[in-house]
Amino acid sequence: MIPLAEIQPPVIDYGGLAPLFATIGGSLVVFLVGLLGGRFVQRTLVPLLAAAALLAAIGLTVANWDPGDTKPIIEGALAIDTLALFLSMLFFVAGLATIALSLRAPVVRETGSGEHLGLLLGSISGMVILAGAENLVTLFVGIELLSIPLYVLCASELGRASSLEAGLKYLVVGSVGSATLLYGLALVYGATGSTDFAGIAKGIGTTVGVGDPLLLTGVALCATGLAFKASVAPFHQWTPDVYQGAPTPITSFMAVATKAAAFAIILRLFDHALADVQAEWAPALAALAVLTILIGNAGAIAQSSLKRMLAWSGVAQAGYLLAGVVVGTRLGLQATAFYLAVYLLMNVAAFAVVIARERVSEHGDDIRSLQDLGRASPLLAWPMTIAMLALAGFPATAGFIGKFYLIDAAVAGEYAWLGIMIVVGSMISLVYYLRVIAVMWMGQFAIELPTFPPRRVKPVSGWSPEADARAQPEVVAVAVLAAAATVVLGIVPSPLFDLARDVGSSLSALV
Amino acid sequence: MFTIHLSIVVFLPFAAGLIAAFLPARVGRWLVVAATLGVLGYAIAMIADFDGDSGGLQYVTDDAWISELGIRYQLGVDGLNLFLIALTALLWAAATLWAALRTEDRPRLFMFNMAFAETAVLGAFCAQDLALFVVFFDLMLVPFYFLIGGWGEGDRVRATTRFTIYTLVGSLLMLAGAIALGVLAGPGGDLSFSLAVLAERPLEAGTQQWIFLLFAAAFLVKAPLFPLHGWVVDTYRATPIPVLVVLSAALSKVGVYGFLRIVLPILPDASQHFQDLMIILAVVSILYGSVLAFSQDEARLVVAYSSIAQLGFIVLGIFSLSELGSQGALMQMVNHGLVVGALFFIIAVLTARAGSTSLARMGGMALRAPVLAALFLVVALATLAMPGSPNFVAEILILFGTFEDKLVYGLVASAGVALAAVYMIRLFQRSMHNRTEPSAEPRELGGLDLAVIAPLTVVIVALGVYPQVMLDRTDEATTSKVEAAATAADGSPSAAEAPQAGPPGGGAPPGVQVQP
Amino acid sequence: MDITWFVVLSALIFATGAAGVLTRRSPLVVLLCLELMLNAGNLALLSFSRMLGNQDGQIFALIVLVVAACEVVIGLGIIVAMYRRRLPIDVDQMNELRG
Amino acid sequence: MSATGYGWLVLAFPLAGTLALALGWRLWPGRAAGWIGSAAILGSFAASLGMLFELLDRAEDSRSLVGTAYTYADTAGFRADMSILVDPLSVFMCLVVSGVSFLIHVYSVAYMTSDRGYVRFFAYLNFFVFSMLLLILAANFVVLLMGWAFVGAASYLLISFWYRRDTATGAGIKAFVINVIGDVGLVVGAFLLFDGTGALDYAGVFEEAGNAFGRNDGQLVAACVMLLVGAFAKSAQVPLHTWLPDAMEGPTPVSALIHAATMVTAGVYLIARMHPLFELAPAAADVGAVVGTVTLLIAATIALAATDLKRVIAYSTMSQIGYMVLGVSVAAYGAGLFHLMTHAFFKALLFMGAGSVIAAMGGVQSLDKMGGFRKAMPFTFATFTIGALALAGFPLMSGFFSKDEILAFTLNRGGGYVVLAVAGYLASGLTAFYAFRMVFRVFFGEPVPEARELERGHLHHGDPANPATGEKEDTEVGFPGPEHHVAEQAWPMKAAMAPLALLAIVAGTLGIPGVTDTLEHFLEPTFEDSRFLETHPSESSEWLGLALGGGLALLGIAVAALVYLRRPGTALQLRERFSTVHTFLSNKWYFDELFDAVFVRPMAAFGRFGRSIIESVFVQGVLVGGTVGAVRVGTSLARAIQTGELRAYAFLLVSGLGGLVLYFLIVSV
Repeated sequence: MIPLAEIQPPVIDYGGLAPLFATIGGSLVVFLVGLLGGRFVQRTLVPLLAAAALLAAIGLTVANWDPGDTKPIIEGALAIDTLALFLSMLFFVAGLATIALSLRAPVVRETGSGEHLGLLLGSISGMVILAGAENLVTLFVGIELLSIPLYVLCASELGRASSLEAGLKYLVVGSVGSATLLYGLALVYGATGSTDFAGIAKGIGTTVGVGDPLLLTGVALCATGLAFKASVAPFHQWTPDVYQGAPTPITSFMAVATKAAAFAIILRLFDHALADVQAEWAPALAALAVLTILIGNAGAIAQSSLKRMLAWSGVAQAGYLLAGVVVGTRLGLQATAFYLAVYLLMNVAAFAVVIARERVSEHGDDIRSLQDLGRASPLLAWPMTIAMLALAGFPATAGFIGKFYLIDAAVAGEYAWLGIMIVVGSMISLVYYLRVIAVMWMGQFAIELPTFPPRRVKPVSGWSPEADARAQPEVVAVAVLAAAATVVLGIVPSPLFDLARDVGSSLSALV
Repeated sequence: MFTIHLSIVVFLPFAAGLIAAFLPARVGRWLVVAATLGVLGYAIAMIADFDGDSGGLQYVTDDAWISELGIRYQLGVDGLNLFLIALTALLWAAATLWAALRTEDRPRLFMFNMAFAETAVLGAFCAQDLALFVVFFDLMLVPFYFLIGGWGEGDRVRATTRFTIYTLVGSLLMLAGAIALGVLAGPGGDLSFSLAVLAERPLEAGTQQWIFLLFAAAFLVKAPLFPLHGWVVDTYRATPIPVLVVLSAALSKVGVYGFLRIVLPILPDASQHFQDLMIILAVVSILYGSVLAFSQDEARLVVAYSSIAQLGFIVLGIFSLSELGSQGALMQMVNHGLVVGALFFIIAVLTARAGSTSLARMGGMALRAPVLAALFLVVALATLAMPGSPNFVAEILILFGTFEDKLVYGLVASAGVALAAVYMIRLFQRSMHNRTEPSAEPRELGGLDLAVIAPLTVVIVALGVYPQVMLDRTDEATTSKVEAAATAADGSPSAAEAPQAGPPGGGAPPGVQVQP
Repeated sequence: MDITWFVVLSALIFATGAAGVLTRRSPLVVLLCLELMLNAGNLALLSFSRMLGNQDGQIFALIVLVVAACEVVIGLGIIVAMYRRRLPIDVDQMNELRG
Repeated sequence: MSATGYGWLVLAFPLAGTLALALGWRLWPGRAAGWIGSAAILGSFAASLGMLFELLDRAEDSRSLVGTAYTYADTAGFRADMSILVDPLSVFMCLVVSGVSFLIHVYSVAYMTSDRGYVRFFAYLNFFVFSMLLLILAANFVVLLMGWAFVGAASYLLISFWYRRDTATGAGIKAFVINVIGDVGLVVGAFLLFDGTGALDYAGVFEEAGNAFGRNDGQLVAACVMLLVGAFAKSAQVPLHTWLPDAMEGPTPVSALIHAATMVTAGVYLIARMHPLFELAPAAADVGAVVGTVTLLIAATIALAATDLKRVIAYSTMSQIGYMVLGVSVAAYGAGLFHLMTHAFFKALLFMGAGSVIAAMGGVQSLDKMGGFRKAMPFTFATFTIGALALAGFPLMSGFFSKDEILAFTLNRGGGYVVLAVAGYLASGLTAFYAFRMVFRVFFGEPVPEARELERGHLHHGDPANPATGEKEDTEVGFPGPEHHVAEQAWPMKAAMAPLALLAIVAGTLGIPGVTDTLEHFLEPTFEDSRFLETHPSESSEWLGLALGGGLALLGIAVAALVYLRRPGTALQLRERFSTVHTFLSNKWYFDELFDAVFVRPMAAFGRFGRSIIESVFVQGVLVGGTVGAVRVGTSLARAIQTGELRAYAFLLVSGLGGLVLYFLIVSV
């Protein structure tokens, strides 16, 4: 037994934690202010406060940016290194975009701005913790803190059955995933005797053999739990349903931020804590990557709901990202980080356009809502076009560079065939990405959706007559900005590369 | 000394297209035409100024683009791409002019896409960095996707989707191949995609082979060669004429150009290894394309299948792995571009008069349109490689190159020459001769159409009279490209020695050489 | 200290929970089973903590308890909302979203 | 001016004529275009004379000159200049070609008046002459091929000149394609030579051939045979001859110029030009000799049965070219070329006469419908008969000397060549027969209504129809326009026919055995390296041959007179008696059917097969459909498991988990 007197208060680096405080604090403030009624508070003040919190967090993150230096705060439970900061930045940007996209969303009228944005900020806090987690406990806390608000947000459009269904599905399947993860963490802890990533890494090979069944079973369970969060097949099935059912701004947030957070912790856990058993887990993850790429792309082809299509495409993209993890190299880490950033931009642009359209179109989020958009509203059509081209990996968009980087990492990490799988996946994906473009620009034509007969899609978030494209400038702005960034980074990617290189320095164990 | 010339050439159309997109359509379309003419002027000046005795690159631009990935913004001109650039410039000038006179539906977007496409194609021709080449190679599909899908005829969306997916499948495979090439060739993470550097970093024969297949997939689809031509029929039917002109004339050349520029020098052992396979594909394409061209009723498809045959000849020349063959192939690329461009314009004119693309509905046009008939005749004779046409010089070089080592294949291929006579003369006869169809309305060529078609014809005739103007300038470059593959022994990693051999005449290796 | 049987027990509980999730149609029972799964994890954590002689596992288990409570609350909340909207409280009938 | 300078001028005149006519096609009124075209050819003829005199001024051993304008193509060891070779052979050919062409141009000035394609006609015709002269003057294979293909194209254009007749355009295509096959043969032959000698110019090839190839070397023989393929295609030798009879769809002056006097003799010229190679590869030369003989026999037999006036002359052309090919193949160069010249004269003359008759018939060409034109068309009758006499080898006419010299040479070679010579003599009897069959059937017998109408001074204008199918046409479609012209009424036609008639009689004087050898002597510098230069048949044997030939000619004429004049019903009886033979002959030995079955139909069938099976089943089906199908199956699977049911999701999750755990446990062992 350890005598009580010997317990030292943990060393806490408040400077490093500042971004987290900003979001948690912001979350609380927003909750409280949101209790006040009034149009001004709901429509202006609360969003402004939330945005301010995120902006502050961004500022603090930038201030903390110090490549090569890993600040172990709270006794090493959290690492504020470049990986964590970089991904936090992505969460904050995604959060800002979501705030803009939620401004006129029906869900806000239903739940109130305070709850909506408060939960959003809470989820972001969880992501920040997750991205920096260097300990099994913080890992779990982070994951739950990010998930639980999202369960609520998904179900928050109480007036719509599919939203509730999505929420409950997400909750149940998510909890199974969490429980699995927890059990895996317990096994890893039991095998290595440590909850610390550093301790686990040290324990492997010393206290426990590389081929220890307990350890590897734990790894398998952890992989399952995290793969679930990252929507890796065969744990992807919640994704299309939840994405479709959730309010669209939340879908967009989940698509980009949750995925980034999940990959953050996958990178940390596998490429840091479990780096020594890479030879064991890499083939399994590679197989999952292939499966994910194939299933994701196959599923996306026959979708007429844009949100569902993007969900499936998100599954496929998770497969690409996994390739960066599999190789277990610094290059892989950099490529993954790079692609996550790019992925955020592409998806935000796409979702922004979907949101703008579903609010005014009788077709809701069905692909037909985009018909002839090129003529009617080029300001929306161009961002969507760019987003689709980028997702498909066309050059002069950041999507191309991102894929290039990933394939580069795969080939250099002696997984050349995985690089080719990425390419094969991209080929299949052309079918559905190009269809979207065709619908927007090529006038009337019959949309062939090969399998299931098209299902009548109800307008997801209701649509108000006053909300046409011109009446929602913030949505258009988000779309245009994200698309522009996609193109600019496709031509001048160096800034993002610099960041990615800094991120690469965070996990020192990698070569 | 680095120059900015090529950057101007490449990006001038795009810039003009972008500006034109924000100008009134009336002004904008002529701005784009002016830009394409400007590029043409530049290209002609380059031909005049070109130093034919040097095998090296001229007008080089070389900057780091994405240094993290070792991608350089490297442009250059040598004998290999000089005339292809000129061809591109000429055809785009003709096609945009043609389009400027006609397009009524969303003209600004159309012109923007045309300009964008020219930039991409020129970029692919100029690129001296593999990754940059891939970028432009993929990029060029975007404007074509819009052009075919937005302004096409018939089942245009299906056609454009098929076209884009087909070609992108190829180019994505090439992307993987290119990255693998850069990564595997680079010692210790020293990533470089510069063609000159890659040529000096030979890979093992086994690695070369699978990378070769990836590249071949891209280039053969683009060409297209049998049996990868599944996109051709739909696309050629649906594509609007000015787009079809540049599509079949310039775009299809990028692929075969890639063989000469990239595959032969960088993957010499694999080129040697797959020589027979490629030659067989080429020969089959020649025969198959010819026979199908012969049995088509639709004018566009006759030319489509004839293109397959012609591209078969080009690939045959390249994979004869002889200097003569490659030289002929290069020349044939330009010639085919010229004739096929002119042919499609003529077919457009014919279609307008017959009210149908079916040959059965044309006929007797020569009666009221002698000028059209004369131009068509010249073009048709050039297409079937009549001696005295530039195509003849090219085909005789290709055949001579093939005969040297692969006499039997060469003999089979020469049957294609005779078949070409059958389908081209048939096309000419069915449209211009015989009784006039009651539904057709024969009418002479308009002055503006003449202004588009006649210059192409003049260039064809001029090249036929004096082909040496091209051969002079392309000789050195082609020779140096074929050399490594020609000397590589099958299956052995002799590529290690090949680059050291150097071109004949004691020139430097085919690296970046800057002309003052 | 031999903790093998504790771990085996936790594994059994985990499996029971999983089986419950797979077989039961009432969302309430499903939530209960989820609790079982989480608590199986807790049991494992505690056992290992005991075996290893450090407190990390116990702290972890405490935090898990909180988290589990939160999840159930959310779950119940959603079920209530569904009940209010007179939606069927049966996971098998929640399949509007599919394909 | 130097000889090569004149040589360039020879080419420049018709080229300028072509351009002037083609570019100024709207400007030329009335017959101006015809006269411009004729003037251009006259200029060419004058320049040819210039060449001749320049050459005669030079010593005999320096009469071979090469003039180079510029480098045409030079890359990687392949070098071809734009150059011309002026030597006695090319000068001789230029003179014949430009001379005869000029006369035919003059004839056409009148004959084609009122055709709506008048200017076009002369542009084509000038282009043809340019091409033919280019072919003759070429100093290397590339320029040769150019001329070779250009004449083919010109021939195509002129055959399909009345392009609204589908029979004409079909014939054009046939001619063109067979010509291209010949071109390909030439290309392959040129490569085989290039491969051995490293040169493409004649001088280089001939110089190196001796070193590069042994006698009867396989590659050389192959090369020569490929050259022969080119020659046969152009000169309508069996089996590449089927285009020539069909080519009669062209206007009659075209038949006279291209398909009798000039282009079809290009093959003969080629063999003569390549004689150093053929002497090195006697096996190939023998192929030429045999094919020539076979052709002359086959063509002569078909001519017996043909009823279309122009086709009879066409088959006779084939047959006569067979003699020439035989001649130059057995190294009787002087004799072969001599016959080439005389044939050009009398055959052009025959066609002109035939044109005149056809005009009188209002476009009808069938012998069955003609008769009795003797009185109506005295001039035509006279000239046509002179032509027929020369063709038949009537003693002392030009054809008499030239044809028999070939046969005497062949006989002199001894051995198997005797068989060839015998066949030649046999055919010369047939020649005389069919030549006079024409004369008798056209000009003798009961005058047909058209002849009677003409006798009354009025030219018959029937309903215009396609002579091949009888299909009705309007006046603008085919036979020269609404007006028709016969020699009796149009002085340019007379002016063209009279000199030719004269030449057909007297041209033989250039090579009377033992008396004159002007032509042979002139050509000697070209053939001085020939091994056979000194091996002349003895004078006595030549005279014996002449006697035999003359006798056979007389016999043939006599039989024809017997059959068609004395007992007009005999022909019909013979036809019924030997109906199998007649059917066989009138179906032209079934060559067309053979080609149809061997090439055309299989290709068309393959085209249909390709379009319907390969394209739709393999390219679109297996390759595209297969991929699409696989993706579709994948899609269906991915969506099928996406049931929307929570428990199914959980199940998959747990199964996936199980799989992963299993994998890791396996790894851990």
